[in-house]
Amino acid sequence: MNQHLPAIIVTVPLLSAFVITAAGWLNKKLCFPIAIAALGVSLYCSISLLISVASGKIIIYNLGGWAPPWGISYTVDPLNCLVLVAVASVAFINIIATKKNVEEEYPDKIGAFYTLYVLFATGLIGIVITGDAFNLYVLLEIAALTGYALLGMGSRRAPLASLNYIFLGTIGACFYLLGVGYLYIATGSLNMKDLSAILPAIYHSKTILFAFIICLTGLFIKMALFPMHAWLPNAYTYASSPATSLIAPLTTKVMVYAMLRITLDVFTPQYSFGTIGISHSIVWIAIIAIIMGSLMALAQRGLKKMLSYIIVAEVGYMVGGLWLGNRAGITGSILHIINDAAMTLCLFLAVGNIIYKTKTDSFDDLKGLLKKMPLTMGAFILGGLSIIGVPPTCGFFSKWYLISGGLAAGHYAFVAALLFSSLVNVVLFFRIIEIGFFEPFKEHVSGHHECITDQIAGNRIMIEEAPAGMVIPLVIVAGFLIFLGLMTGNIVTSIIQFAIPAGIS
Amino acid sequence: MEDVISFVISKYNYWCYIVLLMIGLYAMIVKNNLVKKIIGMNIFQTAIILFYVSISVKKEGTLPTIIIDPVTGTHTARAADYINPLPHVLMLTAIVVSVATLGIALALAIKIYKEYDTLEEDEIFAQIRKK
Amino acid sequence: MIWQLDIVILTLVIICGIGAITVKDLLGAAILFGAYSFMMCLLWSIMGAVDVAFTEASVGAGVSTVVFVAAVFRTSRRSKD
Amino acid sequence: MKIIGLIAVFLCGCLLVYGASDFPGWGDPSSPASTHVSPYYIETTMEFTHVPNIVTSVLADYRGYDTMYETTVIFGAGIACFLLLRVVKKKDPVSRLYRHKATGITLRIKKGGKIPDKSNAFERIDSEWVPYDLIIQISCRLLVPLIQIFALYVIAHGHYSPGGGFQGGVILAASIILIAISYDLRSALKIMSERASAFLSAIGVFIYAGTGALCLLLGANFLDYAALDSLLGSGMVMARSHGILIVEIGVGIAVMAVMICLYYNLSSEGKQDEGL
Repeated sequence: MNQHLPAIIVTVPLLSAFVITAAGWLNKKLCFPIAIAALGVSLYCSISLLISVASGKIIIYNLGGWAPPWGISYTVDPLNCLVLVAVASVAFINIIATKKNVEEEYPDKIGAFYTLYVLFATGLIGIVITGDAFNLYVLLEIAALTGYALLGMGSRRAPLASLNYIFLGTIGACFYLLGVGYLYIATGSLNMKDLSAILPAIYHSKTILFAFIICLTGLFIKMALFPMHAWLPNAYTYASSPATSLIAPLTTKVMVYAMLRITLDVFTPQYSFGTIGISHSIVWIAIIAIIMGSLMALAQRGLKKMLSYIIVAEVGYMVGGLWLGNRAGITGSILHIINDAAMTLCLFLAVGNIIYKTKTDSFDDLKGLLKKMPLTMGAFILGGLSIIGVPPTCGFFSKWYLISGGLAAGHYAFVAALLFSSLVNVVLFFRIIEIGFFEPFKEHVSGHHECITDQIAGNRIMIEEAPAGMVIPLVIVAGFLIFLGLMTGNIVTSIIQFAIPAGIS
Repeated sequence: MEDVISFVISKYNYWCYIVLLMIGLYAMIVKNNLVKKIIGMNIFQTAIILFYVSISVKKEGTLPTIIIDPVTGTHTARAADYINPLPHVLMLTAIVVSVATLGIALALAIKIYKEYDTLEEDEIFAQIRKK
Repeated sequence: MIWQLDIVILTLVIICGIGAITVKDLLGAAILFGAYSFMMCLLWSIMGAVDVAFTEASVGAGVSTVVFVAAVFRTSRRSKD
Repeated sequence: MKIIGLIAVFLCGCLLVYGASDFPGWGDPSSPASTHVSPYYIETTMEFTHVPNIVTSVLADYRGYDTMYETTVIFGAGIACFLLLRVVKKKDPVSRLYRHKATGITLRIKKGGKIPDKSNAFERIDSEWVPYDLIIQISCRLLVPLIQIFALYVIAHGHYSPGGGFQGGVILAASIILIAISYDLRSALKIMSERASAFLSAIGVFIYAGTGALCLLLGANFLDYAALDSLLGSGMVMARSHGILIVEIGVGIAVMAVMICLYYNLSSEGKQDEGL
């Protein structure tokens, strides 16, 4: 069975989605166990794949028994295994952590929710593992369509934000499809390995140049790089928390992974970073993205929206790191995919718990929350420290690689933007800690008497944590941030090192 | 001059796909009504399908179904005789994706209409700002 | 294939496409979109993509139009642009 | 805004035209697209799958994995529409209309009022009701079986002529939608309930993915229908052909159910009470 792992990792969640639909109509209690079992199998498979490809082995699996380039084949290498583990574990942890929340938000539609949840995870896992350019498009659409539906349920403004996401997401996906069409018209192949073998002979062609640019534009829209980020903040802010904490950590990162695959594997790094000479301008776009994302995060008064803008800035980190075009930068970029998935999961789960208890996420209602929900706020602060980049949390290490990549490439503006964004993040998170920690000064408006009762009440703030089922996974994720940080050396030497093509110094 | 004309005529399908693509994109960017935007999105998607189908054409090629000789029951499969089937397969998938997107987009539009009682984007934004 | 027919249908496709996004009545736009899909399907069958044309005829011109009409019926026919 | 949009779109178009100028000539049989991968399909389809329609064999076998996800996309759309629109709570509408069949008198039952006894003398009607048109109803009723037979033909004959599971499924769905339009939504719901359509959509895709998983269990790669030989006992080539038929049937069922589900939810705003 071991050689079939690449098929099982996607098939089991896919098949479970149909079973969940049926279970939703028969017995709603069955939906959750089936979903969690399927995602658990997926996680197990991804980890055993990671173990078997560590040290640079490559597994090729031909679906339908047809050899590439005629059939569709999976190529499992260290890079996509690493991302696979991240995707599978985020989906797995999130489904446990949000169980209570889902039951309250979608009392009648649990079956439909979990079906879409599992399909979304399947789509992302498929994007990561596939070795076929067109198959990637189909899976992109599965992940996107289920994402639209999940994000469309929520507050009053959610449907409009989600419709906006549909328009931009469709433009992005269609541009990607068009780029694949350009590649197909010039080469006649769709398989990524085959493409990379054919392409170098025809790099002078204008069609190839346009294929590259159109593909990248599509992926940039999908990953919300700065000028194309308009869909992201609203869509994530107004959706319900279980959907946000699934989609926010994963979508943008998987798109960054797809960009890595296109620039490093389908095209050669020499072509992407050298021949066509756009790498410098893309790094500048990334710099603008980092600065604008941080500044806009500073202007927000709600937790979810602030985090959404932080994601916009983080996308700038990863894109910039890749297009620096040197080993340290790309290492930082890949490492940041994993770390950012973990950090955003931690932050969004914490915000989910806060919203679950207080029903709001605006800054004004965070007062005294550090005493009321110590574990949740502790995890939130740890996530914040990681976003800022305080050692030994994982955020520090990827930022370290990114900065050293920037220095090695002589791109000091990028380094400055990273430092600026860290500074802004310090302001952002310490502002929240201040609000949450210090008791608000009561204004003496309505007389002395009331003030005393207020103070008494203030001293007796009870610990009102969210249910244990929500807090324990959150604490585990928070602990994982530090664990990831300590494991950085191992991850880099035994996995990421093999993921970067040999030609890059 | 004749070169230019023959150049334009030889690829007129590709120019048409670009025109349709731009019509769709224009509707999605500029139009104010949500259903209009959704129509634009569909035109955008069909334009790309037209592009792919144009790739598959071969002059002197016939439909991609192997012709079996009715008398002998044998067949000759020479690649140049048949139209390239691969883009057709890909585009069947793309059509399905477009109808799926259409369904979800219209469901969201109905939900929006229930909430705001209008489909015009500026009126919706005015209502949001008022709150 | 006959290139004159091809040109005529291509023109009709573009006209229907422009019409679908310019008419003020959304029901009319939905029907024009159906016509657009049908012209597109003719175009593809001329190019020899019969399977794609068949799908487009049943999905684009058929179900999509019905779904559009249903949605317009449930919302409003009015459009400012 | 309009002018900026127009200029942006125009510039984008010019860029694309510039990019397209390098394309190989239109319809050129020696372009890379026609010579690299696709000849293999044309030359081997009879040998490996015994399916003359190359599009079907590529769709369901060579690139069957894509098609599985294509069906999943449709399935996901159906579920998404259900999640977004369906109003599950049974809220009585403010008033319901009943019509006495013999006399044509319409009763308006206020909220909480009692529904007329089930003597079949009354029938429920929509709030926007038009008198029955005999010609439309009878002709639609006559058309429905013809449409369904044609749909089954399209599914079954996809090996030899244009068509297949997807087109056939849509046509099958069209027959039910025709009833929903010419009568009303409730008549269609009696023929195909919402529950049935949800189950059928899941079962349809399950047939597809399950066939793939069955091949996996039989020891071959995922979706390698040749493995079905040990069950069907008809040789590797015919096993592929039969495998294609099985998955096409699955696609047909799933697409039919999802299209009906989409129409039900969109035309009734998720209440599944009054349709178009």
